[in-house]
Amino acid sequence: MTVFEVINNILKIVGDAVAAFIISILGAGGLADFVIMLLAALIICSICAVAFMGLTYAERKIVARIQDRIGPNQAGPYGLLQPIADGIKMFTKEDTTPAEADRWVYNLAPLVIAVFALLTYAVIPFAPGVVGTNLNIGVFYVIAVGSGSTVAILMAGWGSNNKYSLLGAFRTVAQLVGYEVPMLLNVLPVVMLAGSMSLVDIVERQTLSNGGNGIPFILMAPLSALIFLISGIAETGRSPFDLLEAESEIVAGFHVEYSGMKFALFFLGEYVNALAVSIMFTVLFLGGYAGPILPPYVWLLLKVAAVFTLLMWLRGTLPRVRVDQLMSFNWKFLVPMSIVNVILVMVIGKVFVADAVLAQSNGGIAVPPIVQALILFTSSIALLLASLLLVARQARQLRLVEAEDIEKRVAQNKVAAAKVVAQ
Amino acid sequence: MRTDFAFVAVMMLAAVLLMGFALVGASILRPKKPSKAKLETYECGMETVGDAWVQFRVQYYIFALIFVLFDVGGIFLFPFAVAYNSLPLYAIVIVILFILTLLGSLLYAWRKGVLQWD
Amino acid sequence: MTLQQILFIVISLVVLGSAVLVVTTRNLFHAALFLVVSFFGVAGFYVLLDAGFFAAAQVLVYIGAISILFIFAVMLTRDVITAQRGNSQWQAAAIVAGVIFLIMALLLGPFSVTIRGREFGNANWPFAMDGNAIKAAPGNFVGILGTGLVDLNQYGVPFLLAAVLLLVAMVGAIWVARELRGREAERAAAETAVDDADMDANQPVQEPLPLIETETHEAHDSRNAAATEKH
Amino acid sequence: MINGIPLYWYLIVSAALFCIGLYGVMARKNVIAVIMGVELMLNAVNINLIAFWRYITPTSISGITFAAFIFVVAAAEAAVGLALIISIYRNTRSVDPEKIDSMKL
Repeated sequence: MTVFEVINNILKIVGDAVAAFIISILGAGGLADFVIMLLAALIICSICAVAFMGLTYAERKIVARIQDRIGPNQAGPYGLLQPIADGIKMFTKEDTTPAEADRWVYNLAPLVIAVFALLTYAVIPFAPGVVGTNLNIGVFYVIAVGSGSTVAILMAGWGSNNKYSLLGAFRTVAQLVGYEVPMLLNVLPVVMLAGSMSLVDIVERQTLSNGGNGIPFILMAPLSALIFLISGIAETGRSPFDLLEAESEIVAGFHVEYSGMKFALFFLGEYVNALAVSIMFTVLFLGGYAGPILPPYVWLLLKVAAVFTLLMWLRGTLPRVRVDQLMSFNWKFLVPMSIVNVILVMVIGKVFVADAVLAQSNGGIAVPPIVQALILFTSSIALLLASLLLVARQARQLRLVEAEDIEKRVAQNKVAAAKVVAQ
Repeated sequence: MRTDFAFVAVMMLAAVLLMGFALVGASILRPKKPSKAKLETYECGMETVGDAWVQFRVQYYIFALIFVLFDVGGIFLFPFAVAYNSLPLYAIVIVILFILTLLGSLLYAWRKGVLQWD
Repeated sequence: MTLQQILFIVISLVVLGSAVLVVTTRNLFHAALFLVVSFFGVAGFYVLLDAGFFAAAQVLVYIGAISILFIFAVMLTRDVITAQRGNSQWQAAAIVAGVIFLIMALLLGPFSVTIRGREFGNANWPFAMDGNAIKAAPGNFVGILGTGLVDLNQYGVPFLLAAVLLLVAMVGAIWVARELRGREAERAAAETAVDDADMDANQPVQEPLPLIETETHEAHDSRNAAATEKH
Repeated sequence: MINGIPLYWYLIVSAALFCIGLYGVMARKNVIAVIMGVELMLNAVNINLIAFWRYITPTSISGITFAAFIFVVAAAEAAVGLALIISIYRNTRSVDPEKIDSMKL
């Protein structure tokens, strides 16, 4: 094994060594397996917790730069100790439970939300052979686990016994369930093109080595990637879709009654979910750990960092949308467009088949993968442009009607004013 | 299959342990001086009027309805997507009919004006 | 006892225990939460049965969607805390359910009881298999399911009918649940007025429901609402 | 392998779940709770279908296809049932099945 290979597979080698060590102590069997799995799970969860702390700092620094502020700069050099200070504060802050609260529901909600957020990471491939568990229903599992947090949000809203919490929970859930639909629909093209729901298979299909053709799915389904990212941002309730929290305007929605560690868990859930969305976007559309020269885990890290920076950038620059815009944008634009997109990919993928054998048996024109990708890319972009044009025309018509209305009213007012003057 | 899911169960256990540890640790470390004012329901300092039972709009329910529709459709569409590569062309027509039927109920909701949030 | 048997017993206790709480607890919101726990346990059964896809589908549809419908409906009807656990016939219902369960258990399990010399049940029931001799399920049953669903010779027609069922259900549900507005609302009001006139004098007059609109509309001025920092 | 769990364990648990649901349908005084009972019963059916598929015909897909259709039926039933209840509540201010006895609202 060359040095190069060792560096590339360092995570797997270390993992195997630790597993061998545990087996040598406990003996091969159920107990050793359990201990290895528990260790792996604890490591993944702790990495998430550490990433959460790092991300809060990075986000505050970067958003501050974007908005021409300095951001945290008091605790330690460049404010680097800020997350630790926050952590100490969270641990030592008094935690009040409202007297009217439904105690069990109130206390369980943050735990449920954090657990559901962490469960996503069980199936994510970090490097070749380094994955919690390679479920053959991977993507579906991620979507299912993601939908579980809605119940926790309703628990928080109801348990607080506060009408603003409950209203906030209702609105958050309406947003979450709404944006879950385009997310679900836009994973379908990826699953169709990869022919599998397993995240490992999906990544392997985008690498050059193991039976893949090296084309990331963002080139084959760019529209799906775009909608997935938008709905992912909305799912995690980040700006510009964070009007349900809107810290600067209204009270914080469903977790207004929470403080101390329980609030920290909600916050952790939010960040861990945002990270999960960037990782899922990387895995599904950017080829996960696939990439030349650099070790796979470095590629994954770079891509995820790029996507997360994009999220921060959006957060730092875009204004919040209105609640009616939020709902209309989803149900009247994203969902219909996703459906048309799914049908488009379905038809094109069946007419222009990248696999010569399948083209022979099922009908369709056999083309090289790169040509198929090109056709898919062009048609997706065409669909996007067409729908944008349609919306722009509708909007222009609406504006014209409004302008006419205003003119009419102005004219009426003038007539009325003239009458008053005449009297 | 089952052994694959063992890790999910262990992950759940680990997450509960870790988060439970954080909650318990915080409850040991933090001060506990409840007073009547602290335990009141927070309404920006206003006196709470009535309890949390307010009448909600039926619109929330209708959004959830359409969500259920596409969710259940997903159960059928994902197996299809997995099998997609080996399917003949006419199978695609059936699936397109299926998806268009789903789209039909969205369009119905749209025409009835229930997607309008106001 | 193997590990899987222990897991099975734990999951059954969770499922059945929370199911009992669903049908007995007085607070309907708690009942909905216990329903979620019960659904989650059933997903655990599916995992034990090698049907991981259905476990995820159970979480997605029942926990992510149907329980949300239930909670919304509970909130919309405002009758969250019921006065009694059951109605007037709950004892009879309990007896009927218990008897049906005993009959089913006798029919389904390899047990038999002898009452007055006659044997009820079947001690040699053919399906009392313990699974060690069972064929392994195909690993990729999801793909096979997908192929079968869109094949007109297999389940293509039910597949399309399922979509039609969903369409009809959604159209019906939206039609029934929607708030009337504009001209429709006026027409409906006129109809109810006629109905009220027709009604028996001893029928209680139904007070129209005032829609208490508590939601304030925060005017989000998108121009000055630039996202600001968290803390 | 299905280490030592006999098929009838699943059948009896699902029978118990079904009967609990049945009790809920017969005894609850709130229509939403009645529909919760129905959902429990449908889940019991689904356990049965998937257990039979796994133990008896694991190579055929008939069992799991039926299970998938049960998901659709359960969703449709809950959607329509709850919508009806919301509508009835709007008109009569009651969710007691014993009071909802007029055909015309």
